[in-house]
Amino acid sequence: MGNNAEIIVIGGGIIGCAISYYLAKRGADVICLEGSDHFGNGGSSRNGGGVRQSGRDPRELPLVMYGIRNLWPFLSEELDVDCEYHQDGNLRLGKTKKHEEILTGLTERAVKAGLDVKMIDGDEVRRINPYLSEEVTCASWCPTDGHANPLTTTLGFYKAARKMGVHFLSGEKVIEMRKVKGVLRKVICASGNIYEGETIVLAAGYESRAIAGTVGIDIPMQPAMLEALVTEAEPPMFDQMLGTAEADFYGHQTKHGSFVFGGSSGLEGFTKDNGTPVCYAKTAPCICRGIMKYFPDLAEAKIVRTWAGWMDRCVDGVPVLGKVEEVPGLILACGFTGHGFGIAPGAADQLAELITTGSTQVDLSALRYDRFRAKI
Amino acid sequence: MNAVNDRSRDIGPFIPGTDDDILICRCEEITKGEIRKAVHDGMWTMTEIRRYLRTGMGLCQGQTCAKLVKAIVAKELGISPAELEPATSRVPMRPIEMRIFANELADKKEDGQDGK
Amino acid sequence: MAERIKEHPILGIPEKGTLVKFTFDGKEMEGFEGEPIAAALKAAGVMVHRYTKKEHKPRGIFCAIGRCTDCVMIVNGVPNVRTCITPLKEGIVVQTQYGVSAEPFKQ
Amino acid sequence: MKRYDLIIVGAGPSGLCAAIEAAKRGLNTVVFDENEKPGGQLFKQIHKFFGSKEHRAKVRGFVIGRQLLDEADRAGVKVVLNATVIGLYQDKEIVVKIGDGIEHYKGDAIIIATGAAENMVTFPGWTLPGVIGAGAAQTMMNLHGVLPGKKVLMLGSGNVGLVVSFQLMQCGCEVTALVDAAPRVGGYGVHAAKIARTGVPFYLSHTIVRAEGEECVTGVVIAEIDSHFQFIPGTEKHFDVDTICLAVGLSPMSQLLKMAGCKMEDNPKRGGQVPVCDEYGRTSLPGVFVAGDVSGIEEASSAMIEGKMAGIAAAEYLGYIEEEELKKELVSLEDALNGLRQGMFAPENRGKRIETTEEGIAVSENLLEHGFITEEEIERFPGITHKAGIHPVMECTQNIPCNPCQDACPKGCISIGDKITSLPVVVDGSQCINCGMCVASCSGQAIFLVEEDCGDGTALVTLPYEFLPLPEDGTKGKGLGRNGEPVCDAQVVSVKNNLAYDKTPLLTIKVPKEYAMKARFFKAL
Repeated sequence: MGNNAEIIVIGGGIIGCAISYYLAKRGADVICLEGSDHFGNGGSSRNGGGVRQSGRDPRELPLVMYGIRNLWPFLSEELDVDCEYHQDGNLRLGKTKKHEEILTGLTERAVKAGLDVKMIDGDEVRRINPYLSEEVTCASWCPTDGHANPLTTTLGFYKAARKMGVHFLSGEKVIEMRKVKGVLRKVICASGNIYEGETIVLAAGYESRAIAGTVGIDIPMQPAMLEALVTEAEPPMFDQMLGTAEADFYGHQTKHGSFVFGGSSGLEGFTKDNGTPVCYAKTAPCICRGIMKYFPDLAEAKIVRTWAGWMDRCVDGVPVLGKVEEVPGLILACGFTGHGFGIAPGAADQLAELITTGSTQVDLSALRYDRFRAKI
Repeated sequence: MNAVNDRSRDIGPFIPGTDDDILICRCEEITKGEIRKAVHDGMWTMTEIRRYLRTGMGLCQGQTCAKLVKAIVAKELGISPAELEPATSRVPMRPIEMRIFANELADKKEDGQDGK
Repeated sequence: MAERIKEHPILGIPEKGTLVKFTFDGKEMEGFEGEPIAAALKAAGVMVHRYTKKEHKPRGIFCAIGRCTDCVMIVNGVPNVRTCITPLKEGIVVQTQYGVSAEPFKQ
Repeated sequence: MKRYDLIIVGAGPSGLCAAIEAAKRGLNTVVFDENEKPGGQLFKQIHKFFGSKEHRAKVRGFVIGRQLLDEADRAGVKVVLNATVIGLYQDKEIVVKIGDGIEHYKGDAIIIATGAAENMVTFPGWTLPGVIGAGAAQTMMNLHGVLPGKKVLMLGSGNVGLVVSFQLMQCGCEVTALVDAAPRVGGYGVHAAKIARTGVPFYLSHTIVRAEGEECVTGVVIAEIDSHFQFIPGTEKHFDVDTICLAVGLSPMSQLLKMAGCKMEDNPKRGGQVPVCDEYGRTSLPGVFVAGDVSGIEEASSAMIEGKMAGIAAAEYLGYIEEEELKKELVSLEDALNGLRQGMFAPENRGKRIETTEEGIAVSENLLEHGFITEEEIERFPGITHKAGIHPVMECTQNIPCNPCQDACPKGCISIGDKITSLPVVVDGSQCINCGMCVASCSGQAIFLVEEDCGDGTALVTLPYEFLPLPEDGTKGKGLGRNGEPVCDAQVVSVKNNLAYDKTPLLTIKVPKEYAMKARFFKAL
């Protein structure tokens, strides 16, 4: 196989794999390059698995709603992989007056954008999920939210796209993009290999910043470490996706029976990266304390694994998607800011449509690269 | 570094084996056949196999099956097991109750006995 | 099946602590305080510690040092307890584990 | 955060030795171990160790364990048990589960001495209760005093498989067969020979077809395999057993190092995934050292030396000793380590087929293929001599690093020489006084005292007998050949069990004189 294709996708996470899939489905010829040794290796395999609309910025809400309506319910069948998608609602929990204010604000904005979400009180929360502690006083409740398995979903996109002829290469770390006669064309890897395409999709998480920099594009984003943990399998308890007003933890019970929870220590963004996937020693205990305040019954559940991943935190908290006027041929798909999993199928599908037809069903204009402005 | 990066390389078709129903991952009850099929679905690294099938993600965290899985994947890819990097090890080394993990002793009170 | 070693040519007569009572699936049994639950069960001839979640297959002691987690059972109501490294205490309630529960599988 | 000069993970032979050396040099040292008892696998090792005096040869493993604990105590090492190190984080931080909580500790230096985990093989039925690891068998019988089973099939003829088979018989189990897929015995020939002569059949080039049973093991089928590891039809053999014991090698338990980002390599010679480290255990993470099986599978004897090296290297890293002293100390330890890494079983010879001994004698093929030396083969080895009167017969036919026999004889009858792996020879003109010290001191139980002709048509054979019940004087029975087959009538004429024999009782049996060089075990009627 050659090094040329119509489209080169940089990044083999869920965004890159899903874009490759939806492009191949539309008949395009695609090469997908992954810098690490494994597909689905970034945030794609290190998140809480939320497929939710509630709690999101109104600018990205249409895209995720599009995905939940049109793509997620059929994904397992389409990819021939059990994505373990559950649409059993999302409780975003609050315990204090401040939490209630945050949740109410989010809810009002989402309702305006057309989402079916409402505020409920503590008793109603416990009617939906009887395992929650008395400390919980309120929640936002979105019945059409849910969760899925990020690992099988990401690798499912990879598997299905590979089957459709997408040429996947791992261990191809992109160090530079280069224009030819004013149009973006070449992708240069650390290995010395050069790939060429008419369209280049940049979906490399926070590493996209450095790669985009080689054609003079700077996306205001930073890496931040997110951590998650998983328990042993427990008897089935509940099916909702859970979160909290201040994101001290989020997660769900999987089909396997284990609970996957993500969370934070409050020190994110300032933890140290020594080039290894080492967790921060204070985070998992903090997540555990957070969970136990909401779910006292889980105190005896054993943690079997913890892990960390880097998210691409964009300055305004929503991704950067679509064409860049200054660099013809470049499509950006990064800056998902730690909530890129649930939105991935919708975003990937619409970007594939943009690349192959020039237009999209969902308006992506609020997520364009040229939105960044100084404050005064 | 992977021995095989080009995921379009031809590794031949999946041929069912007589021992495909032998359990390999005892915790998650994953068979040899499932592992071999996953390789043909494109899962070519130990990490991908683990994420795709849950091998080595059970209670024992791969203590028992890691080497077995590696040998099967390597054989299917036609490479030496030494060329496959094991999946990353993760904290905790042994399962630990949430209540215990949450309980950071030193933060409460120094007993004056340990350390300097 | 198995039993205790009464006298060993090198180690002599095993030093054991106090004999205590416990229950296994409701049956009263005896073992020595502080020895692993798995050792007491083995000495009493119990081979099956649990049945697996997916295939419902029996499992018992495999590594005996707390690594393989095959010997897990429900101890005092808590599932997934590694019986090979959990000390026996007077009065504990040990149950066969079915999947992650103490309820036998429905046929 | 709590901090120590040196944190050691694992209180096995290497961890304890590292701790002792470091503490002696002034380092504030702590050892964490997840187990209830320290000593790692040492307390399950009830056989006498090989090597020379500096390696604590002819001392039983569990006794070495006690000695190390005493030394650690005297050196001021703090050993914390039931303390599971659950993670190694950045900046040499470890998190330990102790009781109902976790503790964070920082070490200015860290030594990882977590040892090894057992490898496994698969076959239909391998998940049935009754299929156990060899380590599990040792744990049950030697630590907890519980029989692992009654009738046991052992898979694996490496030293672990051989040693554990012997231990199973010692505690009263029947070892039905010893099976290995390899065409030759992997462990020391002396270990094989002491099992074979009790009557355990060896099936080399065989492996398990399936374990039988619904709820637990009730039987096993083995079959012969060809050079491509394929079963040969028609060679199936069935055994009624209740236990199948797997002893198919060990892998370094190096996960803590990997999770901390230490540079790793897959090295089949070291047993799998190991940290990249220098000969003193320094890894790619400054201040993080390794020692023992975690950096490459070897014997406990070498683990102890590696532990010492890492402990001293850590002392130098933290400025408690000068580089000069480090170099000086390491020279003698390297010599001790090299002593153990010699001979036919040296790491460099792994996987090689060796046809002659260092002395140029053809090795016993039968020993490798069936576990015992034939009568024809035995005569060519230098430990076998014939003369009037009592004399030692040393059926030691492989170059292994071990020499206690030459020190054991008060009369200087036995010589190995300067090279620790040389085969023992009987010194010309020396006079045996029938004290039995050589028989009891041989870790391989390969020395016999023989009086080939008592003048009345009988001969006397003195053999080591570490089993119960110990026959009494006058007990009649059969003399068994090296293959475990009864060869002649025999009667016990003396049973000696001196303190100096360290629990290796000596039986002297009277046999017809034609069987002086044939009878090597005794079975009461």
